[in-house]
Amino acid sequence: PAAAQQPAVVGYSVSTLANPFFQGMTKGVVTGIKAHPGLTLINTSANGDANTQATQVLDLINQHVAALILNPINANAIVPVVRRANKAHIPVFTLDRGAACGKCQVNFLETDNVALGKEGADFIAGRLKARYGTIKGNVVDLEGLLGTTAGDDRERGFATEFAKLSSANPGLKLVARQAADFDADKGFNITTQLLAAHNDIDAIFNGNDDNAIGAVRAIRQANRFVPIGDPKHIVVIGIDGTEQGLSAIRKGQMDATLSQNPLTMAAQTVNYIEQYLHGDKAGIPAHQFWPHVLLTKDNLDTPEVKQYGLWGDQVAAQ
Amino acid sequence: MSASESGDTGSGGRFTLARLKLGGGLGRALNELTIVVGFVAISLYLAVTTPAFLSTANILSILLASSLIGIVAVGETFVIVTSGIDLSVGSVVAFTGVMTGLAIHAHFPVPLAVLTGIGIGAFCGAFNAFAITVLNMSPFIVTLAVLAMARGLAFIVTNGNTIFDFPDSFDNIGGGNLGPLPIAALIAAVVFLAAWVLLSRTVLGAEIYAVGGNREAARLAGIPVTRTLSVVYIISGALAGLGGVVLAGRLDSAQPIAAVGLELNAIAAVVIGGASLFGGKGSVLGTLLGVLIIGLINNGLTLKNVQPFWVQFIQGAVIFGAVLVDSLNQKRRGRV
Amino acid sequence: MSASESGDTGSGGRFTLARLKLGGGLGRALNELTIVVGFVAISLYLAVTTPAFLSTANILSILLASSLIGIVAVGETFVIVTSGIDLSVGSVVAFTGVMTGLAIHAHFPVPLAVLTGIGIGAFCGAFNAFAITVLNMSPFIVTLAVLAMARGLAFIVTNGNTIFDFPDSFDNIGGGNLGPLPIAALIAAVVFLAAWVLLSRTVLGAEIYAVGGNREAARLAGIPVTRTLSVVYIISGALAGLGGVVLAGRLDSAQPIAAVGLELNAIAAVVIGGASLFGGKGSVLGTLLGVLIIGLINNGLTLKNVQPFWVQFIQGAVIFGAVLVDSLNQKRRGRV
Amino acid sequence: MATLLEMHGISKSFPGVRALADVSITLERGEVLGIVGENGAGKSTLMKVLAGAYRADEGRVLLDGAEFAPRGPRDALDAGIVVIHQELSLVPDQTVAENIYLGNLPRNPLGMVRRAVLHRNSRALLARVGLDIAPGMPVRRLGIAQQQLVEIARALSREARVIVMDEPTATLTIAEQRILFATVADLRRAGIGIVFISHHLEEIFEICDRVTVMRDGVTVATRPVAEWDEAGLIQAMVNRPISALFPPRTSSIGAPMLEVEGLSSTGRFSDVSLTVRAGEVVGLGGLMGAGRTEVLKAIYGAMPDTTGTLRIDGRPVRTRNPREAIAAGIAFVPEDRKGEGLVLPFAVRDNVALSTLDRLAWLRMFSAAGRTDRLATDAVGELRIRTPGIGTKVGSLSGGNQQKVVLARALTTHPRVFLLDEPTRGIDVGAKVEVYRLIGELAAQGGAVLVVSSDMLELLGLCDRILVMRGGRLAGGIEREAFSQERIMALAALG
Ligand SMILES: Nc1ncnc2c1ncn2[C@@H]1O[C@H](COP(=O)(O)OP(=O)(O)OP(=O)(O)O)[C@@H](O)[C@H]1O
Ligand SMILES: Nc1ncnc2c1ncn2[C@@H]1O[C@H](COP(=O)(O)OP(=O)(O)OP(=O)(O)O)[C@@H](O)[C@H]1O
Ligand SMILES: [Mg+2]
Ligand SMILES: [Mg+2]
Repeated sequence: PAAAQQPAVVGYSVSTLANPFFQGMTKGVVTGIKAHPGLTLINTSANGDANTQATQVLDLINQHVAALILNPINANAIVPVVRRANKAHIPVFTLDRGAACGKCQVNFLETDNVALGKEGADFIAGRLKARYGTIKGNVVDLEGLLGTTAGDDRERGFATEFAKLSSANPGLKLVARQAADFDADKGFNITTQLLAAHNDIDAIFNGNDDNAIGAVRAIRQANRFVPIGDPKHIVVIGIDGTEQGLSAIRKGQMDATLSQNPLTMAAQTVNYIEQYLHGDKAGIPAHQFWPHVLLTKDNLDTPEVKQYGLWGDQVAAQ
Repeated sequence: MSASESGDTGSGGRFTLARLKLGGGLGRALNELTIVVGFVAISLYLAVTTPAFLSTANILSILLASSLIGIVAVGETFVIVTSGIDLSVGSVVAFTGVMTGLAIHAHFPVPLAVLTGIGIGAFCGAFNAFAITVLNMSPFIVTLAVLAMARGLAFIVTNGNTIFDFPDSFDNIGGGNLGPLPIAALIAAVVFLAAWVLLSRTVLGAEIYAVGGNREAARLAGIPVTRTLSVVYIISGALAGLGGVVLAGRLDSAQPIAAVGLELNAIAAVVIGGASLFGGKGSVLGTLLGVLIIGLINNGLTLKNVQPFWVQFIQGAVIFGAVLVDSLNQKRRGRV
Repeated sequence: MSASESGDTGSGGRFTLARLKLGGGLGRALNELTIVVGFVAISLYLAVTTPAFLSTANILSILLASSLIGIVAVGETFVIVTSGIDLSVGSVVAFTGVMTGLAIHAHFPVPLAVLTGIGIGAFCGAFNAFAITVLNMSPFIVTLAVLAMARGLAFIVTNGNTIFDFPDSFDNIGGGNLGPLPIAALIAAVVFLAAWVLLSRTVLGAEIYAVGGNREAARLAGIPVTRTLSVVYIISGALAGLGGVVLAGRLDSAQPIAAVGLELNAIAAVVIGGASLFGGKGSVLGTLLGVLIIGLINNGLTLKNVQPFWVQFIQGAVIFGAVLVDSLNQKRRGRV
Repeated sequence: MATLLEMHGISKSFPGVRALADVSITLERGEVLGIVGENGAGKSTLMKVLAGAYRADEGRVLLDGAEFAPRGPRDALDAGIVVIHQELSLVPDQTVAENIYLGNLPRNPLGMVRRAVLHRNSRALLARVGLDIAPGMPVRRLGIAQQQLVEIARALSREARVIVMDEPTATLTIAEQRILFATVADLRRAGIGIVFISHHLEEIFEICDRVTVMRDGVTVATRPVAEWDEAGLIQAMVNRPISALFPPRTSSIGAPMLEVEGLSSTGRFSDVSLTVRAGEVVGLGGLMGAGRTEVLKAIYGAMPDTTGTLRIDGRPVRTRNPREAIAAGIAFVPEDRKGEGLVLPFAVRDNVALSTLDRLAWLRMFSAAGRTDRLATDAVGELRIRTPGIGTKVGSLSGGNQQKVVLARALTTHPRVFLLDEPTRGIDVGAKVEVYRLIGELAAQGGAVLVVSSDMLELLGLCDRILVMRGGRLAGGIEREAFSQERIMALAALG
C-alpha cells in the first residue's frame, strides 16, 4: 500500500535528442510512464557524450531510482555505470542499444541496425533489377555519423550485403561512400556535388531519413528529379520513418524507408519495468529485437503498417 | 594584444581595398591576402587531378554548398574585426529557421516569414550587443550563453520536431535556381558585395576597424563605440537569421538540431581569410577566400571519394597546409 | 578604478583581509575573483531547494564529473593566459584515449600505457607549439587543424571501433575510488594544485603571464618567448592526454568519437573563471571555479529533473547570470 | 683598457626607409654620451640594434674590445647592456615588482619566485627612483609617468655595464627628473657607461660628457659637451637656424570661451573651476598624479561619473562623451599616444582622418579616398611628419612623428577649445617650435588652449597664465608677469 502511494521513480537517459528517432523514443518513454500511475520519470539527455551520460546515470543512481532505462551512446562505455547500478540493486533496462555486459541488464530491447543496412542494400538491388532486368547500376552510400552505433552498424550491414551483391553482379557499382553525419544539410551538399560529378547515379542509400531528405532536396535542386518508375529516377532509401521521411514517401520524392517504432518499443520497456517492480521477473526476456518494416508509397497506408505504427506521424500528432 | 602581434598586423586589406581600381588595386589587395596562394594551389591540384572539378555544375555546387557558411561568416567577419567573437550563430541559424518555419505554417506570407526570421536573428544579435556593451560582459561568454539558449529555444518552440513542408516560393530561397544559378549562392553573393562595400568603403566600416584596432583611441576620437559594436552584433545576428531562412528553404524543413558547430566553421573561414581574433584586421575578400577554401576542400574530398575515416584528417591537414603557405609567405616577405 | 581605491591598494583592506584569513595569496586571489559570487549563489540555491544536493555522494559525483573537463581546462588556462587558444584538446582526448587503449591491448604494462597516452598528448601539443612559434601560424588555425587531424587519426587507428575491456588497474584511474574519493577527482586535484603552484608561484608562471600580457615587452626583457609558449602548449597537450587516460578508464573503453566539443566547455570554464582571451589574465583558481560552476549547473539540472529540451536553455541562462553578477560587481567596484 | 662600447658602420633599413646609414659611436666607462636628433633620425633604432631587438644590416659592435653580436635581447642583457626603451614595455596586468624584475625574477632552486626578496628589492629600487607605491600594485593602475619610473627601476635592477636611456624624462616632471639625474651620477661613478637620449637640450648640457648629433640616419658630429652651445646643437640637428623657441605671445585675449565650474570626480579630483578665454593659452602644471590628465578628460567627456558645469562661449554644454565634446568644438590630445591616441595597425592617413570620417565621406556615408588622402597629405606637410607616405602604418613611425599624427588628427575637427595633454612629449626641438607656433596660431585665431605639461620651461614660455594642481585640486594660478619656476613648484608641492 505504501508503495502504491509513493510512485516508483524511473531514471531515463537518452543518448541524444538531436535526432527525431530519439525524440520518438523519449516520447514513448514519457507516455509509457504516464500510462502507469505507479511510475514517475526523471528524464535526461546525454547530448551525444558518453562521459556526460556516465555522470547523469551516476546522478540517477545517487538518487536511488527504482529502475533505469538507458539508451547508451556506446555499449562498452556504459558498462561501468551499469555495474554501479547493479551494485546499488537498481534494475537496468536498455533500449535500442545494449550494455556490453550481458546479464547486467534485465532486458535489452534492440534495434537490429545491421539488418536495417542489409535490407537497404537489398531494396536497392530489387529496384535496380526491376529497372534493368539484372542487378546493375551506380549506387551512392551516404552513411551516418561515424562512431555512433547506429551509423556504424547500418553501414556495416549495408557494406557487407552490397559487397556480396556486387561480387555476384559485376554491373553493380558503389560510386561514392561519404559520411553525411545524419545531417540533412551535409546530405544535401554531398549529394549536390556527387550529382554534378556523376550523371548516372541510380540509387542513394542513406544512414537515416535526415540524410535522405538532404539527398531528395539536392536532387530537386539539381533538376534531376523524375518520378518513381521513370528509368532515370534516382532511388532514395532512408532509415527511421520520421514524419518528414513519411511525407516525402507519400509525395513520391523518396522511395522507401526502413522504420522501427521507438514509441511502441519504449512503451514495451516501461511495461517490463512495471512487470519487474511487481515481482514478475520471469516473463521478461533478456534480449529482444524489435521488429522493423520497410515502408514504401504502396504499403504506407495499409492496415498492417497502421497496426505496426507510423511513429513519425504519431509523434507529431501528439 | 601583444606588441609583436601588432607588429605584423597588416592593414587588413581595408585601406588597400578602399582604393581598389580594378587595375593595380585589386592586384595589390590580393597581394595582401597571401592566402590566395593556398586557394590557387588547392584549385590547381583539383583541376589537374579531377576531371569533374572544372565543370560548371561542380563549380555551382561548390558555391551553393558555401552559401550558408558564407552568409554567416560575413557577419562573423564584422564581429571579429572589432576583436569580438560570435559563438551563437549556429544556434541562431537553427532557431530562426524553425521560427520561420512556424511562421510559414501560421500562414504568414513568405516575405513576412523571411523578415520574421531575419528579425529574430537581429534580435538575438541585439541581445548579444546589449550584454556586451551595456552590461560589459565578455563577448565569448555572452555569445556562448546565447548559443545554448537559442538552441534550447529551438527545441522548446518545436517540441523537438522537424518543421517541414513549405511552399515552393519559400523553398526556392534556399534551393531554387535562377537560370543556371542557385538562388542561395546569389543571395550570398549579394551579402558579400554589400558587406564589402560596407566594410571597405563606408564610414561605418572604417569605424568598425578603428574600434577593433584600438577601442580607447576610437572612443577618444569621437567614434560612437557602443553604437558601432551594437551594429556589428546585430548584423551578425541578422545574417544568421538569413542563414536560417536559406537553410530551411534548401531542406524544405527546419530542425532544431540544424547547423550545430557552424560557428566554428564560420570563424575558421574568417581566420583563414587573414583576420586576427585580436581585432582590427580582416576583410570581406579574405573571408570569401576562406569560405571558398573550405568549400573546395569538402568538394575535393567528395569528388575524390576519400574514405570517411580519412576525411577529417585530410580536412585538417589541408587547412594547415593552406595557412602554412600563407604564413611562410608573410615571413619571407619580412612582414613578421 | 577610482584613485582612492588605487591609493589604498597597497596597504588597505585587500591585503589586510588576505593576511588575516588565508595567509596571503589565496585570500587575495578569491577577492579578485568576483565570479565567486555566482558560484556561491548557485550552490546556495541548489542546497536550499534540492535536499539531495548536499549529500556526500552527490558532491563526490560533481567532483568526478568535473574531473575530466577540469584537467583539460587547466591546460587551456595556461594557453589562454598567453593569449593563445587550444581548440584541439577534445580531439586529443579522444586520440590519446584510443592510443592508450591500443597500448593496453598490446599488453603494455598499465603505467607505460598511461605514459604513452600522456606522451602522445604532449606530442600533439609540441606539434601545435612548433607551428605557432616556428612557423608563425595563428593558434586558432593550428589547433583547429589539429582538432580535425587528431580526430581523424582516432578513427583511422581504430578503424572506427571502440577499444574496450581494460584491466581494473587501468580502469581505476578514471573510475575507481580511494576510500570514498574518486581517483579521477584526486588526480584532477593534484593537477590543479600543481598548476596553481606553477602559475602563481614559479618564475615560469610569471613568464607565462608576461608573454601573454605583453609579448614584445617580455621579449625585450630577455624572456625566452618561444620556449615559454612551447611549454604551455605541451602542457595543454599532455593534460589532454591525461584526460584521455582518465576518460578511457572511467568508461572502460575508448571511442574515437569521445569528448567532441570538450574544448568549448574547457575554454568556457577558463573564461568564466575570469581569464581574457586577450591574454595576461586568468588563474588556476578561477578556472577551478569555472569548472565547478559548470559541474554544479549540470548536476542541478539532473537533480531538479529539468526536462531535456529546457536543459540547454537553462545552462545558457545560468552561465549568463553567473557572469553577469560578476561583471556588474566589477562595474560597481569601478573596475571597468 | 679597451673602449667600453664601439658601434661601427651600423646600417639598418626598413621597407621604404633607410633608418641608419653607416652610424658609428663610442662610449667610455663612466661616461654619459648624449644622442640628439630630430624625430626619426634613427636614435631609437640604433639603440634597438645594440639591445638585440633588431639585427643590423651591416656594421659591428665591440664590447670591451670583443666582437658582440647579440642574437636577441637576452644576449644583450646577459652582456650587461640594459636599455630603457622609448616605448614603454611593461606588462599591464603584472605587479610593479614583477615588472621591475621582468625576465629576471629572483628564484629559489625549485624555480619558485622568492617573493619576499622580490618585494624587498623592489621597494628599495622604487625608493631610489622616488616612487612611493606598493610593489604589489598592478602596473595597469599607474599613470604614464609612474610607469616610466618603473622602467627606470627595472634598468637599475640589472647588472649593467651599459645603460641606454631612450627619452627617460619625456614623461617626468622636474622632481623625478632631479632624482633620475642623481641616479645617473651614481651610475657614472660606478664606471657604467650611459647613453642618454633626450629632446630636452638643457638636460643634455647638464649631464652629458659628449654629445652625438644624428640626422636622417647618419651621425653628423660628436663632440665634448663643452664644445657645443645650444644654437649650434639645434643647427646641427635640424640643419637650419631656429631663432626663438617660443613665439611671442601676441594674440589679443577676448571673452571667456571655456568655463568650467565645480568639476568633480569622486576619488580623482574635486571642485575644479577654471576659465580659458578666447586667444588665451592656459597651462596646467603640477606634479605627477596631481589629476591634470583626468581634468582634461572630464572636460572632454571621457571620464565617467563627473559632476560640474561647462560653458563654451557662455552657453552651457554637456559633454557626456567625446563625440559630444567634439561637436561642441573641443579637441583633445591624450598623453598616451599608443594607448589612447593612435590605432597602431592603421596607416597614417587613416589615423589623421579618424575624427572626421563622416565629414570627409561622400553623403556622410561612403569613404571618399581622394579627400582623405588630401587631408592626410596636407597634415603630413603642415606638421612635417616624417613618414615614407600617408599609407605607412603609423606604428612604424618614430615616436615623435607618431605624436604629430595625434596632433594632426585633433586639429581636423575645426575645434576652438584645445585640451592638450603633454603635446610635445617626445618630439624634437624643431617640431616643438612648430607645435608652439601652432598653439600660438590657434590662440591668435581666437581659440582657447588649455595645455598640460610637465616641462616647466615649456609652460613658462608658452602660456599666458598657469594653473597649478595639487592632490586633485586647483592650488592656484599665476599670471604671466609673475611667472617663475619657484612659484610653480611652491604651489605644486608645498602649498
Ligand atoms: N619597425 C619599424 N618599421 C618600419 N620603419 C621603422 C621601424 N622603426 C623605425 N622605423 C623608421 O626608422 C626611422 C628612424 O626611427 P627611430 O625610431 O629610430 O627615430 P628616433 O630618432 O628614435 O626618433 P624619435 O625622436 O621620434 O624617437 C624612422 O623613419 C621610422 O619611421
Ligand atoms: N585608469 C586609472 N586607474 C586608476 N588610477 C588612475 C588611472 N589613471 C590615473 N590614475 C591615478 O589618478 C591620479 C591622477 O592621475 P593623472 O594622470 O590625472 O595625473 P596627472 O596630473 O595628469 O599626472 P601625470 O603626469 O601622471 O599624467 C594618479 O594617482 C594616477 O595614478
Ligand atoms: Mg626614438
Ligand atoms: Mg597626465
